[in-house]
Amino acid sequence: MASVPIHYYLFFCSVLFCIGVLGVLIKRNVLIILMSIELMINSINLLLAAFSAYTNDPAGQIFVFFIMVVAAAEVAIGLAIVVLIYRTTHSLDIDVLNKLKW
Amino acid sequence: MFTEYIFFFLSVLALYSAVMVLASKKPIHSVLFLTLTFFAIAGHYVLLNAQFLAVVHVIVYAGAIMVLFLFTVMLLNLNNDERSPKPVWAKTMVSIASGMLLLVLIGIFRTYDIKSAADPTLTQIGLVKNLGQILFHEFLLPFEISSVLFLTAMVGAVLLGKKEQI
Amino acid sequence: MLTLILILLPLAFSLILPVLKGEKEIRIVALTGTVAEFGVAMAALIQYVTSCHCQLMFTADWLATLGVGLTFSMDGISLPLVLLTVFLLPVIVLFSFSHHYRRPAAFYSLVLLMEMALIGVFTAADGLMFYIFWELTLIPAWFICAVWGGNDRIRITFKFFIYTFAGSLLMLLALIYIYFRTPLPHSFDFRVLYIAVLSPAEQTWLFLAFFLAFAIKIPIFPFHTWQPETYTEAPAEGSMLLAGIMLKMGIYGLIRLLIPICHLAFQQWGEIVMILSITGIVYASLIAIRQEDMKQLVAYSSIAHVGLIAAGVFALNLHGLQGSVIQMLSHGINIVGIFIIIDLIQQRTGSRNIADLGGIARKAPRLAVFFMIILLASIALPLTNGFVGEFLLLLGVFEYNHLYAAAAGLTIIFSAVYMMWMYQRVMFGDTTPMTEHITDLNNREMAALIPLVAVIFWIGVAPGFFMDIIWPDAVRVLALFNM
Amino acid sequence: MDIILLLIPIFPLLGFLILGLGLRAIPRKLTAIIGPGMILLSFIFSIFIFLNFHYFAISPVRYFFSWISLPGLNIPFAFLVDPLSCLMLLIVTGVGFIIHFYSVGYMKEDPGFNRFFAYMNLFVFSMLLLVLGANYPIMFIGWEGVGLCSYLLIGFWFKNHDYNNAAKKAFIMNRIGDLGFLLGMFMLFTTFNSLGYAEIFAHAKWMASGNITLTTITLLLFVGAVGKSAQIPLYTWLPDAMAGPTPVSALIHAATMVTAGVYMIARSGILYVLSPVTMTIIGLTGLATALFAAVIAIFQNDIKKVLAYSTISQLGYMFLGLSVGAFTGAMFHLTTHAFFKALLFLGAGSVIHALGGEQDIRKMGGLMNKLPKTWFTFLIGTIAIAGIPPLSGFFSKDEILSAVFRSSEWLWVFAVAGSMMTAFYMFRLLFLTFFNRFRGTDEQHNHLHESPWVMTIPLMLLAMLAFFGGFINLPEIFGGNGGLENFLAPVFADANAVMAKQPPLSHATEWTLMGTTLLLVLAMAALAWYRFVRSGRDVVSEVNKQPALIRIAANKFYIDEAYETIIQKPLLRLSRFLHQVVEIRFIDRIVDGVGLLVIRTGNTVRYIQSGNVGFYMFIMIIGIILVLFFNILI
Repeated sequence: MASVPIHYYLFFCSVLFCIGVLGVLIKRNVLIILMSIELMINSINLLLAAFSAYTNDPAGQIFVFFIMVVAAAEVAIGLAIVVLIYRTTHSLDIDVLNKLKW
Repeated sequence: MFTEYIFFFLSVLALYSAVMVLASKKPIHSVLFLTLTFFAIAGHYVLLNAQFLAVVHVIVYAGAIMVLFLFTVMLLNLNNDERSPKPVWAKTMVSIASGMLLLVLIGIFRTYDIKSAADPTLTQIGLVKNLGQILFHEFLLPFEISSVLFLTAMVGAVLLGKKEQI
Repeated sequence: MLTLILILLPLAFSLILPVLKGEKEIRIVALTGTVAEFGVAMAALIQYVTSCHCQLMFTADWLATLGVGLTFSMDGISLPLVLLTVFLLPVIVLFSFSHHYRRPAAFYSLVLLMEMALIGVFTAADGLMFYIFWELTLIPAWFICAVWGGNDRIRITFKFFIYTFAGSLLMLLALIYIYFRTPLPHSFDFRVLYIAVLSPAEQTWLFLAFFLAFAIKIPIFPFHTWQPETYTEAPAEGSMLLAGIMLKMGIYGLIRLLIPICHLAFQQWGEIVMILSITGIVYASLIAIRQEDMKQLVAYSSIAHVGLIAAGVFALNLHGLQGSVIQMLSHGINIVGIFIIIDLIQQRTGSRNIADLGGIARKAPRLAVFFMIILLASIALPLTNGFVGEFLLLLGVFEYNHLYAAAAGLTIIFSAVYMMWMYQRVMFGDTTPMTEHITDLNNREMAALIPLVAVIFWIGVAPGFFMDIIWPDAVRVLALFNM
Repeated sequence: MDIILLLIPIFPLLGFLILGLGLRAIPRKLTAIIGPGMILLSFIFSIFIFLNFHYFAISPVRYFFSWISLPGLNIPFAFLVDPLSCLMLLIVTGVGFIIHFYSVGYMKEDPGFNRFFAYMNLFVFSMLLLVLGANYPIMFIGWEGVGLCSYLLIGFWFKNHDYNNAAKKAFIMNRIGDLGFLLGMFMLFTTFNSLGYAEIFAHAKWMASGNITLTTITLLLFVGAVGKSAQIPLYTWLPDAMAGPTPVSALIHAATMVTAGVYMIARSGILYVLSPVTMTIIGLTGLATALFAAVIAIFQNDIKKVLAYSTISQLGYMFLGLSVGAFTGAMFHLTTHAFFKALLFLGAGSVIHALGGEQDIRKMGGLMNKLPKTWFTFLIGTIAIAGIPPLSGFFSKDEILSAVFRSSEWLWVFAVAGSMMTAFYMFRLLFLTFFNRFRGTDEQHNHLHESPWVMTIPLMLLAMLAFFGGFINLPEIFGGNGGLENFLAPVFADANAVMAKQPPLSHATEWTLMGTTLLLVLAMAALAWYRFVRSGRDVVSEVNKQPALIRIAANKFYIDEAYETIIQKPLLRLSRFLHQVVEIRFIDRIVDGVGLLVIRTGNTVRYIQSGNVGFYMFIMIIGIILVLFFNILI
């Protein structure tokens, strides 16, 4: 069973990553931004797994595993913060959050 | 050839649903499309013979994370669309920026060549047994520490979620 | 091993000090620390064999993969400076007993930390260690000046800190750059840095970076403006540490790094830095003539003196180099002496403004005698230490260029002008209300001054001891330059 | 023998240390013994060295220890014993001892008695180093050392600011000369790779005359001599230096220190004879100084100032003598000058002592009867300096004059003019001080007294020396065999060999010259007699009523004022300008400006930090793009 070239994975993941970036930049809804971040993380994960498989090195997949761990934690905290923000501002608009200076 | 077809199918599916995550007006749709993306990526894992990852991925992302998102959306009753989308010029600019990023990334990867390409479909490293061996030998300490991380995250989430100040 | 002890001993004492309570105890421990350090240095001196390269070497791995080692050694350039440090510190500590500083534990702890850092700078045989200790000196120096200084201390010391710090960052950049030009495996060891392959263009940039770093520290005209203000605002001990020892780090850096590494750049820039140094001599001397604040006057005179030392280094011949090391010793001793005297006068009369003073010689003859001797040494009278250094320095500059030597030699005249004028107005004439009840030196103050005076005459009459230590390594530095 | 040699300077140093360290503890009587005693010991040892001179004939240089030693630069602490240094040794210790002895009486009342002798001993020590050194740096030690002692002793009464200023002026002017000396020394080193006399002179001997390097060296060294020996343009410190106690003026500013320049040039004779340009400059400087100072001396009213200008003038003569190659003549004049000028100063001191500190000769007069011993010895001194045979001044001055004549008749004419002026002002001084009636206050008149024996015995000793001193080098025509000439001949052998030998003057010419000079000098003495004694005009008329030219001369040609306007004030103004404008407004402002720039930039740029998270992310992405993009490029 012939495999696809590694380049396919590279390009696919780049596109997915850029979609994530676009989402982060273009959306105002904090929730969607978090989702876009998940997209980016997933693209990276896939790439890691792909390289791991292509080079026959298990370390990459282990890392994917750890990244998932971190991502899960991040989402849990992130969503908690989103809920908190919504409670205080009654909005999920990121442009309302402009107190992050000084 | 067969693999390639599957690859393309999964990729197109993933990209389409990823775009739809952004394009959907309602957050609940976005969440559902995101789930679709995750499944597509899980398919990719299977394709790479990374069975363990595929399973974990489904459990963690499609299971846990997605549920979290859904709960949040429903809890906050966010079914209405964005009231004030970003102005057009901003959208154009960030689109161009993302496009440039894509170009740059592709520019970098274009010349990339892997040295000894093993056949990904035949490697056994992605099997639960092999990964488990490595995970509990070489990466035991990080593994244990990650549990602490989880605990911390849980405590943090609970603290943040509580209404009254402690 | 002794080198390591030299570095760790003051550190140990500086860590003990904060535990202690009671000013008297603290003072005794601090003095013991510096004296013990002096003893260790004497032991090192006995083990030292003249003209063998890199002695009393201590090596340990630190960041082995980066080629950074805990490497310390001494040679004929660094040993005199180490001796200067360990000699001046007990004097400074002993003298400081006449002040009652708040939080004495912190004060003496910082002083000892400073000693450790200074010795680290002078003994480091590794570029990164050199840099680390170089920056480490700045921290206690800044705290001493900023906590126990005069009224305007915050603004002034901030300027001092930022200015010298900016300079040293350039040095770090240069060091890292050279590091990447060393043969594989890269290393920060001086001996490896010396053989880095550098094109003339690279050397020019490195030269500028190094020169700026050292010129600010020394300071060479026109990078000197932090100095007079800092001296005036710093507490007496701070001024002594700064002027007596810390300035020498800059000169030491010139000899240790600039000359061996950037030798090609000297063709282009040597002349310019020489002219800058000599301009500084004349410029600072001229300004010193009109100063009314004794500390400020001495600060400008110090700029003139170190300008001459720098000129001697840039002359790049044996006499200039030899003279610069000797003069570093002499200048350190003399300026500490002068600062002690000025501070004693200030303690007694409450002023160091020349116009407020007068007639002290009649009231305090011993003070007058010590002041006179130190003053004569600093204006380079033969048979005092200042002469040996300035003679060699001017000879070195003369061999470089006759006219420059004539210009630099103006310091001989000007130093007499401003120093004598200061002495005359402060010590002679009629007493003023402020000097009416001035008391003479007590035994402790004499004990601080007598060693200084003894060394002034020792180096002046029989400089052979130091000369023999220095010259083999001065020759070695020149050999690196001509490589 | 080496030990004895070393002990000569050690004794005064010891004296200095004892008196200096035990400043107040030592009783006066002990000081009175230690101070002069140390010098006496030195003197005795010097005589011993002189008598055993042959001992040093073979190896005149004695090494003691290595002072500054480097590869290629070796400066040993070594002494040179040759006729020249022997002569100086005797003068310094001999005259030094006499003056020390005198000081015991003169300074008796002074609270700084011990300090005075400490400084004086230190001075003698430095002076001995100066004359004994076997290389230029050792000479330089002494050279600066005597300058320091001069500073300390001029400002001895340091409560008075004018005295301190005078001291500082002396030190600084000397330092200007010292810089010249130092640079000359460096040039010597770069040229000859050594600083020892023996090595340098051995090499210099073979160099071409008029060599530019030699000319520069000699000119630089001469700058040093100008400073030390108070020649134009660096002479103004010497009259001011009279602020010091009178024995100081006698020892330092007449007999020994100021002649160091002459000694140095005589020592380096071989270098000078090979540089005709320098010799011409020295000659012109010397002559100008001799005449200029003599003119000023005529119009001075302070007894010590007259003597000071006279010293400057006589030093000018010595330089004039050196410039025509009459090294022996110059040294001879140096010797006799040491005798009679020390005598005159001490005599003046005795007068001042008797008058309770009065120095203005317009307020003296008629002291002949009250101070007979002083008057008689002063008379001898005056005759000696005026150049009337058979006193010492005549012979030494004559030797210089005849040498000058051999070189150029015109120079001779000017030199004789100077000699005439010397006679005039010295006799003026003598007549105004000791003749006619007393012009001071009654109180002073009642207290007039001859000085005690401690002071008069030195006067008599010096008077004898001033009287008979000339006989050590009697010219041929008086049946002398040129004792000093022969004695010093080995030292100047090389120099004399190079000097183009003019044929010796015929006896007739010599007699004529001598006669002319003597006649003119006597005429001037008579003029002074007529003007200040016979005419009965007691008080010298007020300066203001005199013609302008005389008024200018009386005010020393306003040279001090000129220096102040031309050098001192602009220097101070420059200093202030550099500090106030260049330093604070320019350099420091640039430094602070860099800091301010950073602060301002920060103040401006911080508005970018709007707090808008979306914007931050956008910037971040742009950053990532750039990093990756440059990564491709590289």
